[in-house]
Amino acid sequence: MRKMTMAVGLGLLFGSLGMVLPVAWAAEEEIRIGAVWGLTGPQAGVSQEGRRGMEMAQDLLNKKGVLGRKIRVIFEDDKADPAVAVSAAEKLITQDKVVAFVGGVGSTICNAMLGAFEKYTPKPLGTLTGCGATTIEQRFGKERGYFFVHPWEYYYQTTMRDFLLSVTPRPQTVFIAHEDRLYGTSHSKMAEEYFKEAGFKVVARESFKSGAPDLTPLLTRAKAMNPDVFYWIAYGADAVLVTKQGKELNFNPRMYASTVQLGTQEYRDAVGKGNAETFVGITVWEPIAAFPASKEWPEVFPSTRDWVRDYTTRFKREPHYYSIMSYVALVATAKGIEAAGSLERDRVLGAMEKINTMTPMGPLKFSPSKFAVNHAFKQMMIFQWQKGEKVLVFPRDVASGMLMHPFPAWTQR
Amino acid sequence: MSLALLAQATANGLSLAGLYALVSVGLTLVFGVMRILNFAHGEFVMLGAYASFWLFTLWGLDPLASLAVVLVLMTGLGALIQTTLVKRVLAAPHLNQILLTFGIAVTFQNLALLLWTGDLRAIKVWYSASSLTLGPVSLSLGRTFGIGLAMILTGLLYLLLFRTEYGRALRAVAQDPEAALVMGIPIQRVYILAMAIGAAYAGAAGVVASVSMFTYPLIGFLFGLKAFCVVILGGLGSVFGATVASLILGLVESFVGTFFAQGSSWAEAISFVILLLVLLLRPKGLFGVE
Amino acid sequence: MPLLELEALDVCYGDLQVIWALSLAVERGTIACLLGPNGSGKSTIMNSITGLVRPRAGAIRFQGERIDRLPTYEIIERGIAHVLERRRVFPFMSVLDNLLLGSFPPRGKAKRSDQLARVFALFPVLAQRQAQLAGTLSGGEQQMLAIGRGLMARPTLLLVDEPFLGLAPVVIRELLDIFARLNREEGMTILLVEQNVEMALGMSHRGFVLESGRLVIQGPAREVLESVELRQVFLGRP
Amino acid sequence: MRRRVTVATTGVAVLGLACLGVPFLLGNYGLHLLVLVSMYVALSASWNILTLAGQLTLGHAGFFGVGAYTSALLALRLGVPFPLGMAGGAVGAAILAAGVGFICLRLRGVYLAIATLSLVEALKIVVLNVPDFTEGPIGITLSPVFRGARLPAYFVMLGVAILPVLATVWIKRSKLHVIFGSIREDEGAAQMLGINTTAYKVFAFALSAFFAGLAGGFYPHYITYTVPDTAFNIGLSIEAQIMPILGGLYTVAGPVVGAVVLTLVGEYLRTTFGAANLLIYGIAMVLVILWFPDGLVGLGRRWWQARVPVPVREGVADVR
Repeated sequence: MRKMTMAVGLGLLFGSLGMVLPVAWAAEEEIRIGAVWGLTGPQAGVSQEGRRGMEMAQDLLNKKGVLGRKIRVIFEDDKADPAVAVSAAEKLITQDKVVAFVGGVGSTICNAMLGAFEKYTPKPLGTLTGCGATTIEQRFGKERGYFFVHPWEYYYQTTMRDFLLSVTPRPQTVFIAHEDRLYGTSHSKMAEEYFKEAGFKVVARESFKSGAPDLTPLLTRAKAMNPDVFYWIAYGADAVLVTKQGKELNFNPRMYASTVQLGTQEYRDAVGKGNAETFVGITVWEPIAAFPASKEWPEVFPSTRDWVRDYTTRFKREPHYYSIMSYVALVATAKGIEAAGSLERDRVLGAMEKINTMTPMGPLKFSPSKFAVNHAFKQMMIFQWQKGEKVLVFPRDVASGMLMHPFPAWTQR
Repeated sequence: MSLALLAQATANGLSLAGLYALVSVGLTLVFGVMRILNFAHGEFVMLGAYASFWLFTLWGLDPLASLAVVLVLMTGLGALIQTTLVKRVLAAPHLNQILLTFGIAVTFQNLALLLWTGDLRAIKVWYSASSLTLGPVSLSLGRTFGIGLAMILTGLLYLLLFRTEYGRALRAVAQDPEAALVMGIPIQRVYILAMAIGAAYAGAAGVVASVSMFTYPLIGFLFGLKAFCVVILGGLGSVFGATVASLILGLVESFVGTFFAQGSSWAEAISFVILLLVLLLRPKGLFGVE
Repeated sequence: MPLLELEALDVCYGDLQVIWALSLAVERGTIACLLGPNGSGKSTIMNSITGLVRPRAGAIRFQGERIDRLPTYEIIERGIAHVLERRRVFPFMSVLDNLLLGSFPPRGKAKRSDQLARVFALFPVLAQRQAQLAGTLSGGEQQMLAIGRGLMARPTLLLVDEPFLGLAPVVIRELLDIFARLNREEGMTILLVEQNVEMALGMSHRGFVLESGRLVIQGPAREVLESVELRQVFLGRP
Repeated sequence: MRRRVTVATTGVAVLGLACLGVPFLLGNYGLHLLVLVSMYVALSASWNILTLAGQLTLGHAGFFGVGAYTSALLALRLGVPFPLGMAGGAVGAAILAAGVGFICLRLRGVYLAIATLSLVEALKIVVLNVPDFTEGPIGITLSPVFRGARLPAYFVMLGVAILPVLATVWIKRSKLHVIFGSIREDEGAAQMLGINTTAYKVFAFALSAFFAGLAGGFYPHYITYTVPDTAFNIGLSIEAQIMPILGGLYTVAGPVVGAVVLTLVGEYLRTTFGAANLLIYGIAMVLVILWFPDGLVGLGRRWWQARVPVPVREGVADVR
């Protein structure tokens, strides 16, 4: 026992020393970018999508190099655990000496990580894809060094509200269902508020356990209330279940509506082509909203069509919205560095604030949002599944087709 | 509440119960025979679901047909895990056993993640999102397939336990392993049999999941925790208890979710409360004996 | 050649040695008993014969063949039945299921119905209670079931661990009679562990006395019973 | 004897020096890891206390979470400073645990383990579903303690970590050692000896949860944010159990060694193997249980001492 105590002491000592010794022999050659993603655990799927986008951007940028150097993205796993995300962030700052943080998924993670950034002066630069919660915008938005490329909650919900207002005949009642964690709860609260203001009757706002194997009780309940719109805010697994079980229960609201997870390849493959017919979802980007190549940097920001083709050839799968968000985020950061002509933080962020270009995701320009200084990609769209393909139906100026309404009953097709 | 709604909620509850039963019957058998709480049991569900998915995607094998293949594969996997790993901690304290099986679970989860990505997978066959309409009640075919499978497999397990030589041996080992040893029962083989059945039944639940819902690398945890509740509520080691507990939890969750506002988010907590209350009155669960 | 032969057996639980260099032999067709105070290692010897405990050193031979490295089920298959201490019937199984389990080994299974008839003849009460759960039987009936279950495998050697513990005198007499009959009618070899020295030696041909894991006396039952050393073991040394 | 005392003194001195001195040499990353190490020491050492009394539980994430939420809510609603919040969290967790201990009195072994495991899930669902009180899934944001400076935060967490270790030493030296041991070995017999097992079990629950709640009480102030998923994270329950087993169950040093080794090894794997890190972790866990069933302290003992009685059960798989 006593000897053990000593062993513990020695272990601690050497263990701690081991941490001090490998302090950064930061190679001057590369420009290091930190990327904290949930590569294992519940966010692994989305994280892999985001990682693909960043890898593609890295390779493309390195063909020419940035300031004559190579970009090296250091990926760290946060296991979807905030404490681990803080570890990863601290390591990237102190050991790897990264120039900026790019990417990421999950508002909880984002909150913890940006919280850890607070004590540094200057705060690390970040081009962040994983923060969508308005609480984060309120807390960290005023910091100029944080560039947010994920739409805030209210962009989603105002878009959905405006869309519902444009539908004829206008739906009267909405049943809102949401997964019971931050994402679903925060969005659905906001949705309820906006919908009520706009004169819709929200018959219920009910939560369910994220990823639960069974949503039939909730759907049975919703069916009994017979709403015009069944609107749910949840993740991909839940979207699959709503579709399958809604069909099985022959639940026929006039409209099935959800958010961005309804538009993924994963979702379409899981439910099958015909089953999502006329379902509508909100999206920040769709390949069909084709944008031209950038005038300034066509080699890294080609037209949407070309980018999607390159991505699909390389990874043998359709791009996810997280793939393009993280792609654009990394390229924008690199272009900021290039325009600044140095790695100095304030110059880089100044240069990034000046970016005004076209990207495969749409026009990129950082501008203030409700609380944040630098935010990009504010416009959201509504898509609808028609004959197994996504058609943009709202707003009118980007629409690629007409809305099919109302939803034809399950038994009538 | 209308009668139609009541009927629908009952149907929903029953189909959920079928899934719970499929998962937990094997778990309780393994515990009954070896006194091992297998934390990797949920991962058998996950692997079964992936097996069914890949057999369908690569070779177009319908889940109804691939079920047989999955059962065989999972039986083999169960036997392999038993002989190479679990066998070696049988005499160790419960804690070590929990950790070993937990380590196996983490390994399988992450192996699946690396091999098959984190994408959601599901099988689309004609019966996967369709239903039978009986008056006001819609019966999902995929989930009815689950109930049917649960009934058939549980029935088969009963036949095995009460009508065969090895079934009798299984029961004997569960009641008194030392006495079973001196009956000349090759106890290690009985252990392998139990683990193989446990894995195969979980794999069958996975097939149902791949058809009626979906699978992804972490889906095992979802089922694992609920299966623990079911087997503890029913009484560890009692196949009958697990069946009854599945029914109770399936129906309760369905009724709470259907008839109460915010019911779907509370349903699970209510399951846990039921579990704690039952344990308070009967520390060995409803049908547990020791 | 003796039927069962233990040679220089050492048995340990972890680092705690409980049997020291023990050798003994049981001749075919005899009844032998293992005696000794509590904790002297009697049950440990029985358990090491059927492989429930593995000896650290030494050898166990049955019909001339070494069995100490065989798994238990193979030892049983060679013709040894072991009736454990405290009966250990399967409480939630019927009497019949308990008996059928006794004939799990192939040698028993082959003649299952004959054996069943034989056991029911020896213990008529078991025949009456076939369908009853074993856990609901009385102590004496459970002991009969445990012995009957052992007999179902048609053993050559029957090991019985403290069969009379806590039983009424009437039942004990009945069991004594059964053991004698088995030995006489079937030539069955029996090794039993018992606390009651006089009773055990009275029914046995040969006696072995253990003290603290060592064999201290062995010989024909009557001689052991009359030996001075026996008193020393049980009443303490002068 | 004298030599042993010298060795012990040296050991404690080195340990103390390491804990107090080394952090000054570390950057934020190293300090953050040490904070996490200390947090896990607190969890694993406090879990070990319950195990000393023979209670196999998986509810530590629940006690941690109650500590975290009590402390965070005190700060949010009443502006209570964090040291008081931590105390409140610890007391809250202890009260809850005493209740749990009382309710689960008759449960044994894996029944208790699963009951406490489902308690964690139940607590999480409750916190998620009473948003008016707990902020629900939105979570609670707090301003960082010490303006985010890691060094003072580390010393607070170190203090939190030392307490359950000291408590273990105290238990081992007092008559509690014998009492807990007898409950662990045979509760019925302990009762027959006139030991009020109820009281002692409830006490063990409360004491153990107190420390877990203390660690939980500091955590949201440190990370500056808490949501139900991170406060009531079943992973914490599992870690709190793995660490003492890896280190050496029932010992003083075991939980400490386990927490230090596992946290650092986990971090090493995470930074080295990327997406495969948990796969390697899982495989390592299996191998450790197979190869070092008595943990690192047991392994060390075997090395250092020639002969140690280690009970080996052979033949029959004794399973109860």
